[in-house]
Order: sequence, then C-alpha cells, then structure tokens
Amino acid sequence: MVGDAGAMNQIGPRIPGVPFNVDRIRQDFPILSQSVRGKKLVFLDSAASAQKPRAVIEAMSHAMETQYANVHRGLHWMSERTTDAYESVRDQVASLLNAPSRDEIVFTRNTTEAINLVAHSYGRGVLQPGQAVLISEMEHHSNIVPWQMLRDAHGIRLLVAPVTDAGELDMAAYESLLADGNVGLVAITHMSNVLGTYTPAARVAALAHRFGARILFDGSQAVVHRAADVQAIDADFYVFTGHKLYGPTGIGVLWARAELLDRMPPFLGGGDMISSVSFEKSTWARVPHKFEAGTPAILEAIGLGAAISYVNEIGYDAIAAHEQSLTDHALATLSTIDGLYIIGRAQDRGGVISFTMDGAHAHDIATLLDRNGIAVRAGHHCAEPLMQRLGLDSTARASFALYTTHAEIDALAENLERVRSFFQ
Amino acid sequence: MVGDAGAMNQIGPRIPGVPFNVDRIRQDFPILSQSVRGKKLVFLDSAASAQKPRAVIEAMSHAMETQYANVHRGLHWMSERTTDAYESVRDQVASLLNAPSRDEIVFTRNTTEAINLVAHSYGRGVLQPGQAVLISEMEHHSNIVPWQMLRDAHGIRLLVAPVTDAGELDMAAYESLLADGNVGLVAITHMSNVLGTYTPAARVAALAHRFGARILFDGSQAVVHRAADVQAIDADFYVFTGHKLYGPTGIGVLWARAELLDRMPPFLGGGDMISSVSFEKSTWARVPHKFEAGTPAILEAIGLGAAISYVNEIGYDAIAAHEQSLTDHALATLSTIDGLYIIGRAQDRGGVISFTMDGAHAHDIATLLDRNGIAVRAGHHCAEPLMQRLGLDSTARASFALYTTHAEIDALAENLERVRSFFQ
Amino acid sequence: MSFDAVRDLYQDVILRHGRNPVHMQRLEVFDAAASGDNPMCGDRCEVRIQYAPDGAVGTIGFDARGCAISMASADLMVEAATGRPPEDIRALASDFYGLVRTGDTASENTALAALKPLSGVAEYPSRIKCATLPWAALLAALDGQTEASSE
Amino acid sequence: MSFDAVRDLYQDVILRHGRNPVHMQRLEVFDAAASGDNPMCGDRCEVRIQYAPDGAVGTIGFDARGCAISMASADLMVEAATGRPPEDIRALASDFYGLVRTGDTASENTALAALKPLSGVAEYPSRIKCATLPWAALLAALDGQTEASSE
Ligand SMILES: Cc1ncc(COP(=O)(O)O)c(C=O)c1O
Ligand SMILES: Cc1ncc(COP(=O)(O)O)c(C=O)c1O
Repeated sequence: MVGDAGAMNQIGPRIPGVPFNVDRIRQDFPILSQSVRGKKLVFLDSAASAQKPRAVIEAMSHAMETQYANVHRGLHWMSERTTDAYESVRDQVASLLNAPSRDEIVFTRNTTEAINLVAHSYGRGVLQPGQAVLISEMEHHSNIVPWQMLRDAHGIRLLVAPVTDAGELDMAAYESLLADGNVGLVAITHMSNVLGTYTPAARVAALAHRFGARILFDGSQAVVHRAADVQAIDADFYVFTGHKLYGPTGIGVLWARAELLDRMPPFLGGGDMISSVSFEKSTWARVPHKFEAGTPAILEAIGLGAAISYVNEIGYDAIAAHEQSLTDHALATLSTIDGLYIIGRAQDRGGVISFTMDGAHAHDIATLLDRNGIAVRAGHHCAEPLMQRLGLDSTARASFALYTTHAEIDALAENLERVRSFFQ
Repeated sequence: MVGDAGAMNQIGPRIPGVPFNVDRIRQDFPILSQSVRGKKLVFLDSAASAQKPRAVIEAMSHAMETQYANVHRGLHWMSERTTDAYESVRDQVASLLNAPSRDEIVFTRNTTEAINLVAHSYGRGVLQPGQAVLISEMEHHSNIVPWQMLRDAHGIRLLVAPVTDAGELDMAAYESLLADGNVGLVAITHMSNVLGTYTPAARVAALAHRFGARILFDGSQAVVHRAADVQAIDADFYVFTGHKLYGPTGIGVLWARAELLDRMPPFLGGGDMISSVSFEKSTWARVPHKFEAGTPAILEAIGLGAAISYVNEIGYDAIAAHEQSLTDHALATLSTIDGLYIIGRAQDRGGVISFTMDGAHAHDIATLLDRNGIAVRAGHHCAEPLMQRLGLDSTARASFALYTTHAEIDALAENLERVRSFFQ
Repeated sequence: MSFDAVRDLYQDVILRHGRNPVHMQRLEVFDAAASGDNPMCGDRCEVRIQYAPDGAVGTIGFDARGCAISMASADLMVEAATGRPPEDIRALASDFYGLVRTGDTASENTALAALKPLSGVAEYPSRIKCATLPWAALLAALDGQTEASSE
Repeated sequence: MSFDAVRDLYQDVILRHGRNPVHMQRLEVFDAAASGDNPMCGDRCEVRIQYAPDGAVGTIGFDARGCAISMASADLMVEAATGRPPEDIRALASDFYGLVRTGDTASENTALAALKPLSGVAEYPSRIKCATLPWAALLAALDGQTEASSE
C-alpha cells in the first residue's frame, strides 16, 4: 500500500534502482533554487524543519482541488475517498516503522503533542506516583517539559541519565539508574538534535525492559536519516514529527504497542473519539480513534503520506549513505578551521553538527552566514539542560538532509573562515 | 495588516465593491467543478468541512515553494520571513474576531483541541471542584466530552440547559440554572451544527456574567457565516476551527481575554512554550506562546490567513445576505415535500438544515443523493444528546457555504422528491 | 435524473425487507441476546435467540432501528440463519462479511444465495457496517456476550 | 564572497565594543540591579546601578554573556546613560527601541547619536532583541524590579 498515493502525484518520479543523484533530487525541491539576500540559498537548517518536495506540495494541492471532505462521518463519495486517503497513510506509517498493526498509529500535531499525549494518558493513567520517568541529559525540551509537568501534577519522580564528554549516553550510569530507580518509563531521544548522536536503541530498550520499565523513543531526528524498526529495537512507544521528514507541519505520529494504547485513557475528548455520548456518560471508540479527537489533520496526513512515499522511493539506504558521506566530509573540513570546536564526537552519529568558534558568538556566526545565503541555526536548540551540561550558552548548528550537497558544506567552511577573520 | 498575504497569492481577486456573484466565486474553488459518480458535484456538506479556494491552496504551496523554515527560533532569512508570515495571521485572526490584542490568539489544531485546552487549563487550573460548567442540549460532542472528562477528573458538576421544541436555547431555564448553580463557566455553541440555530450571544453572555460565570462560545459554525465580535458579545473565550472557514485542516483558534490566559497554567509542554528549562524547574513563555508547544501548524496558519483574507474580500455582509437567501429558499422549497420534516425552527437561523423523511432513513437518503452527486451528511452529527432530546436517531443535513447556489438547492429538492417515491 | 443506478444496492428484495421486516420481533423467552451499535449513525440492533434441543439456533428475533440496508440485512439474516448450528452460522457470517466487502464470493455455501442481494453494498464502503451490524449482534449472542464490539 | 554587506550591522564601533566591552564590570556596591534573558539563545545581561545624590544614575556596570550585538549595545548603553536622570534614560530607551526597530529615528535626542551604529539591526528582526536586552535590564532596575520581562 505504501507509495501509491505519493507516486501518483509526484512530478518526475525517480526510476527505482537508479543511483542516488543529489542534483536530480534537488529539482524535486522548488525552494532550493531560491535566493536569499541576493545569494543562492544554502539551507543547512533541516534538523529544525526540512524543505518539502514537490510530491508533498502536489499531494496536498491535489486533495484540495479534487478530493476533499471531512472524514469518517460522511456517507458520500468525497468523504469516503478522503477517509480512504487519510487512513491509507496509517498503513504507510505502520510500514515505515515496521509496526505490527496499523491500529497502533495515532496521528498528532507533532512530536511534542505525541509526548504530551503519553505523559498525560500513560503518565496519569498507568504510572503510579512514586514511580520514575527516566530521561537523558541530551533531550529536546519536548521530551523534558511534559515529564516535569507530570512530576509536578502526579508525583512522578524525574531521573536524568548523564551523557559522557563525547556526547553519548552514559550506559553504566543509565543502567544503575534503572537498577535503583523504580523506573516505570524511559523516554529518550533516538538521535540528538544537537550532537547528532544516535542512541544504541536496541541495547537501551533491552536494559529498560530488564528492569521492568517501558521505553519511549523520540524519533524526531532519527527517522529522517535511517530506517526505524520498532520491532527490531523492541520499543514500546515511538514518536516523530512530519515536518522534519519532508512532510507538512501540523502532523506527527505516536506509535505504541496495542496493549498499551488499550490501557491508556483518552487524552482529548470530542468528536470522532467516542463510541457513544450521553450527558451522564460517554464511551470511547477503539484505538487509534480513541486518541484522535475532532477533525484530524487530514490534508497534513495526506502530505505526510506523500513524503513517506518520496523517502521510500529514494530509499533509506541511499539516504543514509549520502548523508554519511556529507557528515564525514563536514567533520573533516570543519576540523581544519582554527578556533572552531565541534561539539560531541559520538561513535555513531548523523548529519547534525554543532560547533562554537573562539571570539565569535553563535548568533553572530548565524547572521554573517545568513548574509551570504547560508542558513544555520544558533542558540540552545531547545536543549538548555544539555547546554548547561556542556558548559555552553549556545552553539551554531549545521544540519543536513537528503538534498544537501558537498559543495554546500564547502561553502559553509569557506564562510566560516571568513567569519573567523571578521571577528579576529 | 489583514488581507495582504492572501490577496497577493490569490488568483483572480474580486474587485472590492463588485456585487456578490456566486458563479464568479465558484471559479475560485477548483473542486466544485469535479464530478462524482458521473454527476456534477453538488456539495451540501460544508458544515462538516468547507471546500478551499485557490487562494488558500496557493498560499500554502507558495510558502512551501519559496519561503519556508521553522519559526521563532531561527536567525536566518527563511526563518524570519516564515515567522512573520505565521505571526501576521495572529493579527488577522485578532481582527477577524475584533479581539483587543493579538496576544490573545492561540493557535490549536481545531475547535476540539481549543476546548480541551480550556477544559484542562482553565478547568483544572482555575475552576474549583464543586463549581459547575453549564452547557446546552444542542452542543457538539467537542463541547460535551471535554467537560465530562473534567467532571470525572476534577469534581466539576456538569449542568445542561435545555433547548425548546423550536430548537432554541430555553432562556428561562438557562437563567435559573445560572441562578442556582454556582456556575463557573458557561460553554455554549454560537450556532448549532444540527439545527442552524444562532444563540443570542450577547444576552447569553450578559446573563452568565450577571451570575459571575465566564462564558465560552463554540464559534465553529457561527464564524463561517457572520462576523463574530468578541467584544460586542462580551465573550470570555471564543473558539473556532480553520477547515470550516475555507482554511486547511490542522489549525484552529482559541481566543481568550488576556487576563484569563495569564492565569491559566500551560496545557502542553515542550519547545517554544518555555522561557527557560532546567531539570529542576522550567518557566513559561508569555502568552500566547505559553500555549503553543512544539513546532506549530505553520503552513496551516498561513492557509488560514489566506482564507480569512478571502472571506474579508467578499465581506461578511455579502456572505450573510447570500446565505440568508439560500436558507429562505431551501426552507420554502423543502417544506413543500410531502413527509419531509425540517428539524428546528429557530427565529434566528443559518444555512444548516436537518430533516427527516417518512419511510426513508437518513442513511438511505444520503446514499441515494450521493448516487446523483449530491453530498449531504446523515447521522447524529456528533450531537447524540441533541438527537435524544429530539427523539431521533439521526437526521439528514444539508448545509450551505458562500459558494452554494439556488440551483443546487433545487437539485436537492428534486432529488428528495425522488427519494420519497423510491421508498414509498 | 433517476435512481436506477442505485438499484444495485437497493434491490427490490431489500426495499421490501427494509420496509417490512418480517422477523422484527422481541422474543420474550430467549437463551441469549446481544446488541450492536453503529456509533456513527445511531443505528442499533438487538438480536435474541432460542436454542433448539440439538444446540442449533431454533428461533431468532431482532429489534432494530436503522436504515433500509440494516433492516433488510437483519431480516434476511434471520431467514438464512434460523435452524442452523452455531458453527454453520459463524461460517456463513464470515462468507457474508466477504461478500459485502468485496461484492463477490467464492464460497459455495448455498445459504449465502439468499444474502446475495446485499452484495451491492461493497460499492458504498461507509454502508458496509449497516449490513454487518445485525450479524455482529448475532455472533456476539452466540459467544455469550451482550454487546457486539464495534469493529 | 565577503561580508562587506554586513558592515551595516557590524560597524567597527560595534566590533570593538563587542570584543572589548569597557564597562563590563560587576559593581560590588549598588542601589538597584536587574537581569534580562533572551530565552531563545541563552543571552543574559545583568545591570547594576548606583544613584548619584541628585537622583541621577551615577554609575552603571553590567555583566553579560552574549553576542557581539548585545555586548556592544550594553557597552554603548552605559556610555549613553551614565549621569542621566531616570526619566531621561527612559526617554532615551524609547528612542533607542524605535531606532533599532525601524533603522531610523526622528528624535532630536543628542544622546542617541552614540547609539546610531546599532541602527543596522533593524534589517535583522531576530537580532533586535540582542540589542534591546541590556536596555530591558536597565529599565527594570530603574523600576525597582530584578528581572526584565521578556517582551
Ligand atoms: C458546533 C461545532 N463544534 C465543534 C466542532 C468540532 O470541530 P473540529 O472537529 O474541527 O474540532 C464542530 C464541527 O465538527 C461543530 O460544528
Ligand atoms: C529530538 C527532537 N525532539 C522533539 C522535537 C520537537 O518536534 P516538534 O516541534 O515538531 O514537536 C524536535 C524538533 O524540534 C527534536 O529535534
């Protein structure tokens, strides 16, 4: 079922088996030919949000132009077809994550809402006061704040596994926190949005399970760069956000084991998530609908479906190989720049590179680069506690996508040299 | 500030002052020229979700093709421009609702999430156990279930104001519930999605305030057909959903008085809604950002902005006049059909008409009409308690939009005659 | 404009059974009963059964509100299922589900013939539940449950 | 490729003050102090002041971490504000906010001249807060608050 909808709407589909050609791929992304401040756009901020291929843009336009109505509740043709389109993306996502069942896929607005859903529903509905939630030092705020709110509202303890100086999860410390901690749930990133570090997901999950804890992976970054397989890593919850995976904003995904979803009380109440309503008492629809209150992000799901098709057509193997090569090149090139420090040197890392520079604040670096059309991010990257751990206020961050080129990395390096002399 | 973004992107903008011309307007909606089951589409299900004008489709495509990045956190050009585009829609919405301040506009996924936000945050954070929330018998499930969940979690009482046989709010009963009830919050629809009834919002709000209650209006339907003015009706909360107002899915609005938003604790935690984060304690951003956790529905806000511009260009006066004429015509025409019963006969009503027919179940009506390209809805319309009140299991419902024509209503009537003979 | 095209769905036999369901009756004495709900539209169907001494389903009655499709389906179901042992009914139900989902059947079950008029529902995906609602209630009753789980 | 184009923002005076802020010092004795945060980026600025006997702001010191713009702005602020009565400083701040938001000013306040090098920030909306951060802290201190509210 995967691929059909997107393939249909896609302009200039790649021929399967044809080798990865980044120039061809860039033609699928209209925005990449834009200029910024008179310079050709070099977009190295994909970890914040990725650009969208024409297939995604077209899929959404096409739906609005030819086949749109509200879903689930309509008996007429437009509603039936739109329901089919929306629901078929559930199949695509299930297949993307290798989930055992499509009914385990819940659509949310983004990663943030997905984690909040788990924090509210599993957190208050299943976890008991006194139990702990264990996160790591390298989490995004989205995987910190919901647990703090749960701690303060529900009496959960919040434990934090440290990261090593190399920017990897400290496995020994992680294990001893699990051993001592009465941990009900581990919630941890699958790939850091600051350091590029991949967590060894299968080992981390096995340890959590050995100590009786469930485990949630924040796959916001990971799922963009490598295939994620929730069964292979033995996850209990897996979340990601559509806009980083070349899809539109407004759509995210929570996957959870069916038996967990079944035990979880609903989060938001309203239309579509009910089985019956009376003023005295309402009963809930079966999962996943129990967790999708109100009119869902129909067009955004359709856009996400097209994005998944697009990624599948290129293939994760090709994407990972291309991005690995970019990352190696970037690490090598940036290392030669005097006074530039790359933050984190994990063994297993992807194309997200944070750095600082002597005498130049991250903000100033970003502004100077922007002046030449190069978009990087600067700041704490929604990971303030990690910044504290690293003794930093902010970093500049360049991040890569399947459309990034080696030449763009060279342009970055060249301009960073100029930044250095500018501030010297 | 209103209107600019949408106007720029719009194909074939109407000349201001040119009289309302439904044929011209229909050309703005590509889907309206589609066929369904070999027949020309007659879309009379806009109350469930409206079709999208080209201006909306183009605004979203245009953003993805030329100007897109994540908002708020970026220092580079694409991020700054996208932030401007996103934030300027807040101004547009504030102006649409005549809100005193743009900072009172919170973006949500839809009406349902907006009401859940209030139920969680104002409900648990401000309302006290023992206080009551007062709703009406004609609410959508989205304005029932969140309050039931609050009742069950927080010890709030749920009171229900009856509707009269004509399908209007029973004002005397409403007043006496307020007088007796220790009501903290009234949550009531501004226009029924089943009966088409408008509630007399200013009177309803004045009564609530007289008895010390705050009032939330569910404007999902109302804001589509008439200008809503939160200051004129003296509302405390007003919510609506983008996809019914000719905008995309995935975006909704909560407006609330600044002093209420300030008192409300945050609902979802994560990126963008914080001021600072440490593992011990986080502090919240100022409103409205406090309530917008994670990457927002950027593209959808941009689409909503284009929809609001579109509506403003046509003008609520013209829209209301056109729809009033459609509604009068429909009521007159449908009344002549033997054995057809129009449900509700409120004095003040809009273009949403529910009906039943002797010998023909609503489902069968909808399927037969669909066979001839006419889309109507059948069922309980997410208002089961209202159905119980009316002694009905379901109704068929035809609903009108600014693109609906008198000829479409004639086609509906003609086909309903056929349905009648078919089942006789 | 006419409705000839929907004759595939609303065949005469369906219109007849839909209008006047012969077996719509509440059994006052019964061995098992279960209800099914179609939450989307408010359709409801309660099925009551009496077992014969040999364990077959001797009598079936139903009480329902709903559309022509669900009423006709309930009525035809009673005709097709009465007198059969539970395992036959389960097999028949499974064939019937296949029929209404695909519009066709490879089954050689002769009891299915009487249900074939409902095959047109496959063209109208949102109506399939209308046709299967009474069957869901019957199967639940056979399983000793009182509520059919809404699939 | 060069950065000549950013000279509008990073004028020499800014680079100089950004690199070596002359007035970055923590006053050990002070009458009022307030901090400002730029949560987006982790910039922070604390301003301490001593009042002169006539009620004017006699001495200002700041302790900050941040980008060249915010450091330079803090340093230039101290030069522009020292010795002035609070109401003058408030007026100057208001003129300065206008300057960095619009890139220009109609004000005839002569004290503003020294701050003009920061006007280029108007071209970079996300950097305006960097320039206003120290002023927000100073105004908070004048108001007897300890934290500048992040606008
Ligand atoms: C009156 C009313 N309230 C609430 C809603 C819920 O809107 P949404 O599903 O977009 O949250 C609707 C429409 O479905 C409605 O008509
Ligand atoms: C690791 C990680 N987690 C969570 C998020 C939050 O995603 P969103 O803002 O789409 O909810 C992000 C990105 O912002 C991220 O990189």
